[in-house]
Amino acid sequence: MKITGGKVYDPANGINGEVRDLHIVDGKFADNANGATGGREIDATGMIVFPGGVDVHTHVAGGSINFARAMTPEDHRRTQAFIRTQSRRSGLGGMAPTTFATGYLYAGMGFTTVNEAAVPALSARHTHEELSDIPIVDKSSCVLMANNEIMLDLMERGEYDRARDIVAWYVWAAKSYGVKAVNPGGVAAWKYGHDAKGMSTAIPGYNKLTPGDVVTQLARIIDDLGLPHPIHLHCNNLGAPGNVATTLETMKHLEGSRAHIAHMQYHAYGGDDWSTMRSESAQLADYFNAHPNMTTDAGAVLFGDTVTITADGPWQHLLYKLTGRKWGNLDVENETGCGIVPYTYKPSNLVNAVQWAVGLELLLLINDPWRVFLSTDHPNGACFWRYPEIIHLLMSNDFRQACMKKLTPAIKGKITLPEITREYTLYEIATIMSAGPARALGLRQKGNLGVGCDADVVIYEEDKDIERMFGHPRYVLKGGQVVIEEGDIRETPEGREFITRPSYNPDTEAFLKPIFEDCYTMSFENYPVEMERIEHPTMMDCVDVD
Amino acid sequence: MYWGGNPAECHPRHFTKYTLMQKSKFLPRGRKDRTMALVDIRATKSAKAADIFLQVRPGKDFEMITILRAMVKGESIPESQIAETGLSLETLEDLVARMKAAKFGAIFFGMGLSMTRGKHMNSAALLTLAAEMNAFTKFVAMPMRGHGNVTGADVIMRWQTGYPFGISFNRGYPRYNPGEFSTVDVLVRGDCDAAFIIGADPGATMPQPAIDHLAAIPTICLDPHVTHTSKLAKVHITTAPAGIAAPGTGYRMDEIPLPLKPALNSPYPSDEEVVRRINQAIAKMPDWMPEGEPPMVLSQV
Amino acid sequence: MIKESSSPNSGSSGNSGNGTELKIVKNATCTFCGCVCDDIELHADDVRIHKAVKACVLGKAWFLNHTAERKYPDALIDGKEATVDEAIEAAAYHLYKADMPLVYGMSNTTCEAQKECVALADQLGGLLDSHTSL
Amino acid sequence: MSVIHLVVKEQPSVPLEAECISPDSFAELSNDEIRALRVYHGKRQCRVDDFFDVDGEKSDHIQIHGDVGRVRWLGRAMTRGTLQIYGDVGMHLGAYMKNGRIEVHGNAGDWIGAEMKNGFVHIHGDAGGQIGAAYRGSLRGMKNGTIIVDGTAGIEVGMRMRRGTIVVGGKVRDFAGLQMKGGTLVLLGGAEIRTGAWMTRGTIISLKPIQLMPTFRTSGPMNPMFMNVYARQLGKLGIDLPFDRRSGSYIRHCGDMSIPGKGELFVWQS
Repeated sequence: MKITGGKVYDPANGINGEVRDLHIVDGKFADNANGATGGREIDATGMIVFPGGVDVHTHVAGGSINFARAMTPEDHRRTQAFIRTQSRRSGLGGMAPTTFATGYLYAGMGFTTVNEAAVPALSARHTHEELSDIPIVDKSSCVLMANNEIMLDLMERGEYDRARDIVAWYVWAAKSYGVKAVNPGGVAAWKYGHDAKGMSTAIPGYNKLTPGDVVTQLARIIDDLGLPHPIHLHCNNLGAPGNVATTLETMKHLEGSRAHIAHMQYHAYGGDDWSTMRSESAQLADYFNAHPNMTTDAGAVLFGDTVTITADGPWQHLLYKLTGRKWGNLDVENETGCGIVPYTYKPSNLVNAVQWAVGLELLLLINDPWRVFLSTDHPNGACFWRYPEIIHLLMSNDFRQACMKKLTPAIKGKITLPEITREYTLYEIATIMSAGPARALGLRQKGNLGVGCDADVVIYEEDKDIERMFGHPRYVLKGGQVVIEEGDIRETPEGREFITRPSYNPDTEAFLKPIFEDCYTMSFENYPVEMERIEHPTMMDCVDVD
Repeated sequence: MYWGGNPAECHPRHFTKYTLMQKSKFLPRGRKDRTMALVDIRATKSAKAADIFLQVRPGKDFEMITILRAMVKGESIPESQIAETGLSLETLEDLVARMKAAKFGAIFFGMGLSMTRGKHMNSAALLTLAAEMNAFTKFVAMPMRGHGNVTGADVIMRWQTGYPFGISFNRGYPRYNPGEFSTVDVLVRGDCDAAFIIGADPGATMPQPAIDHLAAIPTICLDPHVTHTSKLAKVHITTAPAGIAAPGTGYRMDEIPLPLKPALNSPYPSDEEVVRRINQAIAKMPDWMPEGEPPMVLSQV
Repeated sequence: MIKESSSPNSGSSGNSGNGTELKIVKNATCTFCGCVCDDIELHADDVRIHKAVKACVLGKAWFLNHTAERKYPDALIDGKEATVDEAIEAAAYHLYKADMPLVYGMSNTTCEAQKECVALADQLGGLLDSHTSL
Repeated sequence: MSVIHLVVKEQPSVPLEAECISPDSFAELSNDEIRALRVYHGKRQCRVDDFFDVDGEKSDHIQIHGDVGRVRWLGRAMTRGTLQIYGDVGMHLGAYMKNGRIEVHGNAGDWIGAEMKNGFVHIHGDAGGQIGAAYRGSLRGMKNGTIIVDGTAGIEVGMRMRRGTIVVGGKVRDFAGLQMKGGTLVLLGGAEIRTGAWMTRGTIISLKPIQLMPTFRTSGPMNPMFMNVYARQLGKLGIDLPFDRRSGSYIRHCGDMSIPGKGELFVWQS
């Protein structure tokens, strides 16, 4: 198969808008010299060619998003319906799309790989069931560890090596790819209605272990284990005015380790309360720019209705009290928890206006597009299918300025966005939506149009209407198969799942079993997800981290 | 708190395995560190396990929960009104005080609540009470699901269709309206003109008009036994019992999936195999949806 | 279909006393009630389960009352014995022909079968409902 | 004024969804085009004339003759014209309607005028439940308009309604005015239990004694001024609402205290 004449944007190989032909053999890019002949030829003359999009942080499968689906029937009724055809199951889009629709919607805007960012090990089996029902895209997942009481107890006692083995065991038991940390210590404390906000204050229920200790040790564990993706960290104190101090302190705890800071937008606020809340993205971006050990994703907010879901239980209870709307809470034994609250972001609301600006500011003030990625923390900041709106905001200062006119007048002096004139180039967009997140995830075969990589390609018709262009690609290829063509879903192949197997001391199970039987309600033997439950598993090797 | 359920007889290991007896890191003395309240219309066997038993008058659950919601917020309710529920002001004040003093409260509610007059609103009331309790302390609530894998059906329908039950695909995509698309209503009104019944025996449990309609239309029944439904069905297929002679997955009431490990080899095929083969047989027939004319989406206006 | 677990701490064989090998399944899962306890130890021969260690009174009855005997006909059409193939063809025909078919139940079955049921309702353009809605 | 007549010629064997039978869609169509409009018989896509004889064209006045008790979504989201039905009618009649008039000389199903924004619906017979209500999960029921039912009605009448008026002549079942946020619900024939449960605002008037939720506070007899206004408005619709203190008075109850809400429930005592 051949794609000819397109203007290619392939940041992983430094190709910036050159006209090139792409050859595909057996689902991978091939060298022309290898005799890649035959098959279909797509004439992409005058069109723009990107590597397929990679979402580093999204919530598309698992107990929490499935709870959100149940909580929002009113949204399902007004949203896009995918009508069944002989080759395609029916589904519903919206704030919490059904699994089938999730695949259609991601592929429909050119995304071919997604990372489900928060999986409680106890419901990993459930999450994989859902992931296998998301067609087209390839998937990876991060298991939640920062509030696992077995691990916290070991850290409290200073048993680092044992804690490392436990983390490795959980990653493999959950058939996960990476490790997510959410509000370290805070979610455990929430089981008793408390939180953990200070990085150097002991976690409620512990004598000396602090959230800072958890962050430092967990990041180190993940590097020691050589997981392809570094610690995926949701910092403490999410969403609160003045939380930039916590975020900066957290980042200091990460020095010397690799780290991915999730949805930084929610962690970049100044002020003392909701009325004085302001953007501190400039301060945060300065620190971040100077510390190349970290990557981040924006967690950008767009105005409109959504449903927020996060393992950060205490934050969700606060949000429920603020909105007075629906609230769902899930506790997952001794591992983690989760809250679900439908929410509407409004430009007339000062807090929401600050959040909207901060997401964009971070994307514009962090100078290396290889370290900041496109995300809305779907569905928290906005639904993933609204990414084209963010791309538009990044590529057009005029559009941003026009949007800012709709913000509440109270926003004056609280954000930096009005002074920023930077506009993203197509090359930079290809970096933040594909090449960068693929690299951060350690998925070398993704976000890269080089020979041997997965032939995931999105082809756009050049269009002055940026949202239309990115929202309606002309072709999307997944593994060399045309899945979207002129707005139609052509094929719905099953995706793969990336997993990794860090090594751990062989006596770990013997050590863990009695503790497990003490604090879990299920059998130890039934807990690990069997390999057969994973759809098309693709094992990724661990790496050496200096 | 257990409400409208009788775990001692219907979920015998619920106390020992999940709620009362387990010793844990934060409650090392097990049962001694816990308080159990039971609300029901009569003193079942479960009442023996409870520290407090509150006998609510039949059909007054919704009123009692609503009173509790008010009392939790400090509203005073006249004693005469409370007496209507069969309980005294003193009893409810004690209950509210204990709920607020708890470190972690959990409410489990059964069909005595969710299937009596008020139905889904009774469940909604209790869930709201639990949510509102979080202004004071940690509180959660969970339905005590009855037979087998009903939770699995709920969870799967949610991720594949967006809705937990009561779904119509008549327009080629999922729509939801309990009361309109829920089975008892559909059968009593005589709305459907064929039925496929699996893992249930409505012929034994549903109201007579519903059973009469099932007998009047072609009904297909899959079950490990020849059931009441099988007897009125056009087609019955015997299948291997799930978890005993058929492998797979089952969901616990807290939505945790567990592997099913059969001990026997059945002479009959599994449900999974039979339904898949029916699906394959139907897939060979011409599609019911006219090509090029997808149904109109009936969305919210 | 049934595999003895190869892990050293689960699965062993005993003797039932009547000469047949007893199979032991550890950490088996009981789906009788919503508790879905997964710590049951089942002792079974080819036909029936003899012991369900740790199961409650309801669980024991559940496990011990099912057998691998051929107690019922494979299938019935209009009350007359039929083969599974014939019954599947008849089922497909009646469901396909209906204007508003209903798929209902799904309590006492596996998730794998439940997924097929959702696919069936989707393919039929019918109604789909579980015990929950009662 | 030309009128389009639809006469039932074939009873549907399963529910028929016919949202196209609405003044808005008929207004500009020829007779042939109306006959060809799509209706859904269960999952089958059929034509209007598979079930109805159609007489007339290009009008926003429709009369339906015959039993349409199995026909759903008639007059859905209509903004103009009239829909008169001589016979029983099925669920979702006038749901989401924005304007116009619907009159039913017979009984009606559930969800009549659900989430309607404005307009007028009159059922001369009995009606089902969830009249003027919010659909599942939705926070808002009817926003404005008037629904009158001469006979009885089912459960959750006016659930989460925001504004507008619902009048029911006969007795209503449980949960009338559930989670009501505004508007007026007039119960001429009283109600079963849990009337006004969880209401935050709005007014419920009952002319018959009703069983109150324990979380309502009674503040004694009164004949508020606005009752005269209501009585005059409803009088124009042929409904007799008493307000003269010589013939009796209203007992005012407030609630629901469990929210705590500021709804008002007036019960007439002669």
